[in-house]
Amino acid sequence: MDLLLWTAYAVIILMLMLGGVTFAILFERKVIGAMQLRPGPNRHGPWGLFQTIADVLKLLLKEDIIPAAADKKIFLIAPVIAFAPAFAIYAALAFDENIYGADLNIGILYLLGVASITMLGVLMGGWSSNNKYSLLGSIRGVAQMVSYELPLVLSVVGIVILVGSLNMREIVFFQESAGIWFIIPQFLAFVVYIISSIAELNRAPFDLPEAESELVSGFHTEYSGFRFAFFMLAEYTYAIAIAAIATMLFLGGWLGPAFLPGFVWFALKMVLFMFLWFWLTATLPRARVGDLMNYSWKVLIPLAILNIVATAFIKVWMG
Amino acid sequence: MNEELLDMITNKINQLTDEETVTEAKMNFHKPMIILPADKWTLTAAKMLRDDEDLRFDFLTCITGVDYEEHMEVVYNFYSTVHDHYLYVKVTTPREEPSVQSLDPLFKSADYMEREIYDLLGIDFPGHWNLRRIMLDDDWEGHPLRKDYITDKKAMGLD
Amino acid sequence: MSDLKTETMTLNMGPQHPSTHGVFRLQLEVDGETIVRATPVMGYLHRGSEKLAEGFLYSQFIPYTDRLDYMNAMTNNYVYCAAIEELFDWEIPERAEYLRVITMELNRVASHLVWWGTYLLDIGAMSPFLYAFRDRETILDRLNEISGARMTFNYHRIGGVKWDAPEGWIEQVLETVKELRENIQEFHTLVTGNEIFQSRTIGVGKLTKEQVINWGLSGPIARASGVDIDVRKTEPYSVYDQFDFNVPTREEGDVYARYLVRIDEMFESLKIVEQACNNIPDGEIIHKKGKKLMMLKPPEGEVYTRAEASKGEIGVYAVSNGKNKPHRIKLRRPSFVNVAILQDLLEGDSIQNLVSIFGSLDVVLGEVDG
Amino acid sequence: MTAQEIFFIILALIAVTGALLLVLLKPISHRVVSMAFAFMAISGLYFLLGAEFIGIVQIMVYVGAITILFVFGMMMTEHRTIVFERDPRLSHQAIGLISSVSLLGLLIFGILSMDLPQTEGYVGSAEAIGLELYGYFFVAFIGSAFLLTAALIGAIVVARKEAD
Repeated sequence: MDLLLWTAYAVIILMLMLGGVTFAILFERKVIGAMQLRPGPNRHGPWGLFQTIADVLKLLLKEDIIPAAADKKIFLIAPVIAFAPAFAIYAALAFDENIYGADLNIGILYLLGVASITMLGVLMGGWSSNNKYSLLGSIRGVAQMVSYELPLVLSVVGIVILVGSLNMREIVFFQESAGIWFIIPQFLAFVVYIISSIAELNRAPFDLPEAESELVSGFHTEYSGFRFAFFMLAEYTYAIAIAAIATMLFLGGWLGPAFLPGFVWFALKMVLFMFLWFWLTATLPRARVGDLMNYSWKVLIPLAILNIVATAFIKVWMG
Repeated sequence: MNEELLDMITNKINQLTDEETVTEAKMNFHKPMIILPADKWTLTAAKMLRDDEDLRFDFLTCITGVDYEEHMEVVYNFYSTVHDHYLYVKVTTPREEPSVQSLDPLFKSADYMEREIYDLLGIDFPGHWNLRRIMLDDDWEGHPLRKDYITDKKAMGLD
Repeated sequence: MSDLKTETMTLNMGPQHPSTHGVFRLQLEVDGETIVRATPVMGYLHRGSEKLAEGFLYSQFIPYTDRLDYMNAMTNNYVYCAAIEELFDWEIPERAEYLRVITMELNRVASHLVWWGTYLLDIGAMSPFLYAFRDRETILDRLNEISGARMTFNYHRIGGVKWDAPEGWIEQVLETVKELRENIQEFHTLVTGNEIFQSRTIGVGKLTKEQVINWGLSGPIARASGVDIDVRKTEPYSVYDQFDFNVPTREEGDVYARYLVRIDEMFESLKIVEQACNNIPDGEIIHKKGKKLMMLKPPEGEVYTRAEASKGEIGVYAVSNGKNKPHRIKLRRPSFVNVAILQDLLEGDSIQNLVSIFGSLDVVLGEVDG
Repeated sequence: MTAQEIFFIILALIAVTGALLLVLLKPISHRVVSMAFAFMAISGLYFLLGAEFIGIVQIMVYVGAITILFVFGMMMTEHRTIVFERDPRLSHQAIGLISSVSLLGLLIFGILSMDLPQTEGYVGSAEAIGLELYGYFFVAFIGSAFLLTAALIGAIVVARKEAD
């Protein structure tokens, strides 16, 4: 019976997430459109609501091209490797006090660990295409991922020290009982988290692995149709997951004034967090590879460590 | 003032070889122009034009190849960023096996412009580091800007 | 370990690549992301304009000049017409010259706007592109009203211009200038101060004064390296000697300097447009002999005429043999000369900087390939 | 059969197949992928056992770091020309066979003769491991941390020297 419930939960989350991705893309295009003095998609359905659905349909109907010189097996499996872990993240998220999947007592570690597998799919995809631009994109991707995984993990440690648990729900409960969201006491960590999450997700201004103006979309240059859709899906699924994690860690999860149900607050905070990304996409030029690495190792990691030390002192001092 | 400049240039070039190198020196639309044959147009002369204190023609603006049915000409347009004056240098070369000393070792701007002339007019530039066709395919036959070039409309898919 | 060999990879950038702005190909030999050698390959868009010119009447070639640097067609029109006029030794009516200056300078602003947008698109910022095109659109509207075309104007004629300004056009241009001035100022707030932008441009793609002169570079690229050559000042053509404007120069010679020079140039161009609109005299718009398009037979002779296009010095070497068709028209295309520097400039730099450097040269492939 | 047993069989099958493919497949890229699958299946087994911390560390270190390092190495080298052929020398094959069989025997013997305590609860919980590491094994833990730092600095020095 339990198994059946879990499966049902997984299917519902998958469906919700697919819908979420659809509208996240529309939301992104609308936001960026508004910032760029143009209306954005507005032809399919009212307010362009069906635009992404039409796009996905188009992708599904397209021919699935496999380059002759590609490493075929890896080329085929890479999008799946990229997508599966991004979806697996959702297993440990809690959307409301009573809506949650696995109540892991190492929730944060699970989220960050599983998230890192996505990159493997991206790398294999880029490498197996046997395209020089894809290869360069993948190499950049690895370097970037290795560099930014560290500050991402380190930024969370402060919260773990304060709460004394790795469980995601307990972190939210702690914020409830303390009456303060972690964004205030852990502001430094929040900034580090935002920046390194952008880099982890390869979003502008850190979208170097797919930099379309120099590497012609990088790792997914050779992908088309359904498999390309899978990569896009993985990217946005991952993005939504990262936003959800940020919501739980820093913005108090489902907490909020009582007049709205918890999961609505949760969704609103996620949207806010994602809006921040889109805003940056519309505003900033792309950073340079060298600067990006330097920034991670020389600025973000020391900052994150500083935050950990400071938090530890405060924790000991406050008892 | 430009007439004086013209005399000065003519004298200086003639002095280089102690003979009448410049076949003709005149004013062309208020700017000095000297004409000399290809075998007298050497790197030494060009270097003198570039480095001489009074001339300093350091900016090679434009190189033009012209096919006058009986002979060919390469025209160099110089400009001096120091003294703000201009000069035409016309180098004449026979139509059979046309060849003009390349200025590429002195002026890098000559690199592409000479390649283009080689490509379209078939004038050889000894001394150029990389004299290959630049606009047309490597296996293109003939040089289109020559007056006797016959456009093969069939081959180009125009007929 | 020292005998571990690393291999270089040959990367063909283009002819179809988003950052080459057309059909340009760069053969790169890269070691990781470092460029060991860069060989530009061109000619994919070669239409043989110079050959075509020899088969046309003098007036028939004007539309073809539009298609060289299609971002800045007015100056191309002008320089060709001016070369033929010089062969004729004609006096051009004042009003025609003023209209030419107004259209050329407006077109220069439009060209720089396109550069500004696409350059930032190259280094990964998408929004400026749309801002630039919003402003370019108003300029194109003005040019459309006077010439009837948005890009390939075919407006200048040998001896003057084709159409007089329509009713109220001058006032509209003045309005546009005001609007543009505010909007271009906005660019500074949008981009210039941005940290990432500065880190990608300052110190990148440095060109020394000697390099610029030796490679024959002109236009904003030269002026950003401290070489103060602008044909409008060194050899004023048309009526440029009647206007008060500066030639912005900078000493740094990097991508950032080129960026600032172009932005400043837009303001100077607007200044010229404003002065020209306020002082435009009445009168004829074309030399009376220029109206007989089929009868143009310049006397025998040859001349090199230059003008300052948005990309640099554009020149026409015209040789006339006294007949109704030119004997030879040589076009000195600034982009073609400027693009040669890539072989020298890219060596030892990275792929990431390549896009930034190449973009900063502002080449238009119609012009590179002629 | 409980759900746990079903999952155990699936995961064990994936792990064994992955490990076998890792040795049997020819192209190095395919080997890397099968290795990743084997690692993931093993971490799944840890999860089944309730050792969540070890499971996630398995994913983070082996899939997230080691495999990606392999892919990185593969991308940077001319991998397509390198083919893993079977070693033709008989003696080598024999040595390989003997050593692997004896290792297998040793492992089976060790597992069978192990006296497993009948305890319940979080064997591998983060808290328990943390307490052990920072309590009983504190000196060893700090020692290994120093060693790793020294190794890291050493690697940087060597790489620097080569780059110059």
